[in-house]
Amino acid sequence: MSFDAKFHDRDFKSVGTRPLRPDGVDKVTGRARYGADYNLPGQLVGCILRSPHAHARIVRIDASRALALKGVKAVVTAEDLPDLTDGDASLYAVLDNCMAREKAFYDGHAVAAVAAIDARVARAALKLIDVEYEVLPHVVDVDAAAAPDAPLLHDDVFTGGIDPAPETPSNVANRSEFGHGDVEAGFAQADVIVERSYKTEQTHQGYIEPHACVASVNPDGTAEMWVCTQGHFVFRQTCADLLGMDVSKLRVTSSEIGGGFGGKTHVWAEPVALALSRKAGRPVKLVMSRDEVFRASGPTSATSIDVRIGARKDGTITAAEATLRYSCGPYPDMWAELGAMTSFACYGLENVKTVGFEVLVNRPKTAAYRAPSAPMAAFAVESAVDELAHKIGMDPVEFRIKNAAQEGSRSSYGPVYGPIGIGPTLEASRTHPHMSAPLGPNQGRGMACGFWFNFGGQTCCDLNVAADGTVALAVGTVDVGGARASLSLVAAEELGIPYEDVKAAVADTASLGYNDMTDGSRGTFSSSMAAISAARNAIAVMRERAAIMWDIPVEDVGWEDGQAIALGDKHGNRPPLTIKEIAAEAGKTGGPIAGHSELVADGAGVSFATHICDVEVDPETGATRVLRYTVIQDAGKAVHPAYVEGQFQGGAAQGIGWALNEEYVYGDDGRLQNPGFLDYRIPVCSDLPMIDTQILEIPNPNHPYGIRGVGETSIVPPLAAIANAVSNAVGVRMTHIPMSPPRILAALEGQG
Amino acid sequence: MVEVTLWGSLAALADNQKQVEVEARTIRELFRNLGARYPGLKPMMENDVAVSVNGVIYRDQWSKELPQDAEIFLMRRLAGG
Amino acid sequence: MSAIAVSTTINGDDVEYLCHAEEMLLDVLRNRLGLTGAKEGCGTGDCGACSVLLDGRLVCSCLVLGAEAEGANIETVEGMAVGDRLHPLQTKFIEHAALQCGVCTPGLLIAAKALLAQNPDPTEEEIRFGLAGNLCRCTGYDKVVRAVEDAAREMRKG
Amino acid sequence: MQYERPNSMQDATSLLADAGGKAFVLAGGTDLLVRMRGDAFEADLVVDIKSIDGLKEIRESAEGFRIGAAVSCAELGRHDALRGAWPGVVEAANLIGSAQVQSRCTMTGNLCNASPAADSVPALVAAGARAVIAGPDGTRTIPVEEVPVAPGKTSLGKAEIIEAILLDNRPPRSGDAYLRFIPRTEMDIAVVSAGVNVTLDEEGAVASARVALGAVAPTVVLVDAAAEAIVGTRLDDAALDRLAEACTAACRPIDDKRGTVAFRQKVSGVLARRAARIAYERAGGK
Repeated sequence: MSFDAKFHDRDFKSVGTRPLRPDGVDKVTGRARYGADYNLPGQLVGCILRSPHAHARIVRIDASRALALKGVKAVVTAEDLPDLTDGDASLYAVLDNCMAREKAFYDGHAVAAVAAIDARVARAALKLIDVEYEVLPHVVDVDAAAAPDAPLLHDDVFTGGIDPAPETPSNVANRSEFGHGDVEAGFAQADVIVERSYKTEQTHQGYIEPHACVASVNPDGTAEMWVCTQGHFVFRQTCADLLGMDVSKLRVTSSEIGGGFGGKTHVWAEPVALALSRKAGRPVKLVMSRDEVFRASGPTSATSIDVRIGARKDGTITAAEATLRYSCGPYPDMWAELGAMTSFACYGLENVKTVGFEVLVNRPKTAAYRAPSAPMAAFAVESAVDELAHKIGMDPVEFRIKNAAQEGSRSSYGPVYGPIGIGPTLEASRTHPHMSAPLGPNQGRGMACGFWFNFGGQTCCDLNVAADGTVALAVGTVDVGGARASLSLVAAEELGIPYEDVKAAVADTASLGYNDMTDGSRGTFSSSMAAISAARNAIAVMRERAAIMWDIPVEDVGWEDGQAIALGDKHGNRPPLTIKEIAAEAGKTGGPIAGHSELVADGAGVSFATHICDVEVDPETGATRVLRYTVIQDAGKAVHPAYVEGQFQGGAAQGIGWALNEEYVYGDDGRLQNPGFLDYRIPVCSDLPMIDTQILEIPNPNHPYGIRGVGETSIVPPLAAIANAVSNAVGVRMTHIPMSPPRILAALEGQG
Repeated sequence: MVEVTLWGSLAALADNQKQVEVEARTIRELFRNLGARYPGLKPMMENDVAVSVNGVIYRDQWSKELPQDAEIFLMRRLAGG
Repeated sequence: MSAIAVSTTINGDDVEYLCHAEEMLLDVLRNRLGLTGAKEGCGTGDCGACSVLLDGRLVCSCLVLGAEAEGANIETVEGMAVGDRLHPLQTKFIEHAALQCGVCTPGLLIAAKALLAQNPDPTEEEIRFGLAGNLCRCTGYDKVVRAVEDAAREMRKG
Repeated sequence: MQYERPNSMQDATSLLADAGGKAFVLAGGTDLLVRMRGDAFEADLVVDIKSIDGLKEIRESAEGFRIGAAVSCAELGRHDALRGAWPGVVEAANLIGSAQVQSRCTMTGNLCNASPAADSVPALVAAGARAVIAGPDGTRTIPVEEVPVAPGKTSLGKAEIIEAILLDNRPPRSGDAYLRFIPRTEMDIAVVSAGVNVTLDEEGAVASARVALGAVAPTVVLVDAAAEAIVGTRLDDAALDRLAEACTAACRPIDDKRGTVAFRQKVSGVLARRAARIAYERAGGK
């Protein structure tokens, strides 16, 4: 059945309210089950042996001593995960990252794994696996790795995107370029030009729940896996591909997920757990330690970015240019390309050019982190924009409003924009009381804008009407932050029944068609579209059933407020048939009532935010305290405003941590110095103020309710907003993130 | 006939052509005909690209019809967090 | 290596268990007793997800030996509700949307309970410092603090 | 690994004396149990001292306070008389870790962990605290600054256990204070820290002072020159400048994941100056 996804304005009854979430009681009573909270009979414990070297050739692995230890049931190495990737380079990178083959590429790279009867035996066995390494020179810094004399990670990687193709290998895997117009001509028209270089350090998503799974492979080739993931269907596909399994014989159930932020869109230990289970013939539970999470999973790119922006005295930007170098870890990827696309997306520019370079380093494989690549680019660009506004003597908000992209503007990454929210968020910031609040000594205010694409993707859901007229909604996108409440609201809205009569749950991979992951801010956007479609299909069924019950043509049956109504005059004054009445008769009118839907939710629509931030800097120590913080963002339509606010606040908090304290610190030996929450400093409760939010609702034309994704954009502006606030507080322009106290103090002394 | 901009790093896979004209009424036809002309793009188009049609980004909807005057970009498929 | 026999009270019930000398109370609760409400987020006392009350004192159960709990009175998140009546903190966390992923929630609830037992009328700053040992990566703490303020208000009314 | 929970100090020291392999004393466990998780760590015996008579008590006498080795830092904070007499020591002890850690951690453990960044140690050194050490041959008492000798190393013998920390009663017009620098507001290890203890004369000038710095050298540093810089003064700006300079000069820090040499040098002086002002005001100085 074709589905009309176009936005139609309407008065909402359920959408926009703030009911209690369906999984709330489970989560406050400790009953909700996360990745590590599941067990199978006869299960073994899996542990992974990791390289202590940043770069080393694996000469030999001898597991005989480990296998001789009582209680050890299996040891796996790369030999047990043969290369079935058939030339698919990105899948091969996943495989090699899960279990190093010829070389260990970073401190923490998996080289072997063991399954044993308990954790004590498993850990003891790891110490008995003998690995002979040939240690190689390493490089962890993005600029050092891009230099011509850097130690090479691969001798078969040649910089792509360059004409003519280079003949010597390089750690620079690829070059990409975006833009339009003529930037040099644009700079020639500029009265003032700001040109600076910026650096950002590598950060981690920092989800509180470490990766965990229980894998159980049977001798007949069927298998089950329980796992914390942002996308169990994607994990199923990847694991089946890597292990040579039939996709539908691997049933994956997503547990409750203790945070992901992009870090649980990638497989790490899951294929290893399956390989261990296959070899041992028993279920295997594999839970990462926090140390492993930091050393071997998820970080974002470290970056080095050059920005040049020119403007006329009247405040018109005439040209903008950025060169972005992003670390990818050991395998080619497209993180700089994403950064290059997002850099200037907030602005309508005549002349713009961005160039991205993907740089390979001896660090963990870069993973998506909430609006991946955008925060670093925004830090560089929004810092330069702020400086430029000051130089031409214009208020930074007015300067941005003057140059903001609008409907019809050509975006810096190519396409022409439809209706977008950057202008309205800026206008809202101009009049927000935060903007005019007084500031004390050593205090400063900063603001910045941010952009993220958002996307949709393949989505499938089932809506089942029970005999009492209540509704079970089975969705395939993992609920990372309250989506079950939002999707129940949407189904209730479309059906015209109370929210309390709908219960949404996340179905496993055997129970529903394929769903893309919960990433790209797509969870609520896509699954709400699927839920609306499924509800419409269920309504069609219920109209047919009402027609049977009334014995009138189905064309004469309408649907209003959760009940079937007889249309026109010819059927007398029949009282409506409620969903409960229709459901009660279902067995006699054709069987169970359900609505199904499978669709590709495209047209997610881009997202913009503007943040305002006040800080106080201690000029004697360089300590920065965030005093006040405001997030203004377009949500299209906020389905459950409390959880939309939660996304805004959570993204801002992660951005604040990134801006001030979070960073991977590597020693000269290429080993990670701070793989724990003590020295990888995510914000604690006392670090933050209340985070004010203002939700704007500019309907997305490509969604029936106007919904846009809201999950990611809020992490984009904070780095720059805080840097601009620090600059306004103490007069130093910070170009290196995080702005840790030693860096701020050094900058203050340096100007001094 | 539609005009397609090959964006970012994709032009390098198509003899460094940034703008190409392709006979195509849908995204599927676009991919088929582009792949025939530039085999280097073929593996990319399996999973790793998205198409922007008049500013709306399509990742999977290959049956999407392409208006003949549409502004079309072929770009790398985006990752999200 | 022989296991150690330990007698404790957990959530009001007498409980006996065997554990190894180096086994942490968190592992005993989760792996031996099926009380998986307390979570391991770090194993080093830096995240608070494993918080429990040990003789009324707030502790990280990842930094207590199972053997140390001999004779102790332990309270976990599973014991916060009385029958089908949720603790006011539990109710307010749901009402204020003070959880997103919810994995830090059991620890935060226990820590907040300990805080309010000592200080029934805390300021925002006292709440923030009182909960500083409990990392939350989803919420930015805003709604958590509001939920605790609201629960404290309700508990003071009695 | 063997776990023992003796009831007497004699049993405890005997257990340690008889131990064949690696033996450790457990009080709060907030350092030991973290280390125990590490792959390289191995222990054969852990002696839990929390059941030993008197070790969980704070005793007040005419001479001063005797703080049992197993008294948690949270309990120190609840002891009004101790907090009144030695506010700097108590606030230093209360800065260690979260509420969860406070319930368990002890000042004695903080001292024996021998980290140069231990929060309570600079305050204890400034306060002139002493440690009572029990061993197979009886007890001995030494100044706390003689306990740590290098990062992770103490001067204690194999079967020795610190059973208490002693803090003297205060002369009139005395005050102490401790400040540390951390990047966050909680949950961090000190990047640099300063403890200051002063007694004023009847005119309100500093009669005697002790200044100790943390995290700027392999062990906590007692900076005599800094104390001399303020003795005889009312903490005028010039005296405070000399104090800060003396502290900066006394630092022998390193660059590490928590901070830089330059940062530690500069901020040690800043903190010492601020702590001195607080101690001075607490002593009644104006």
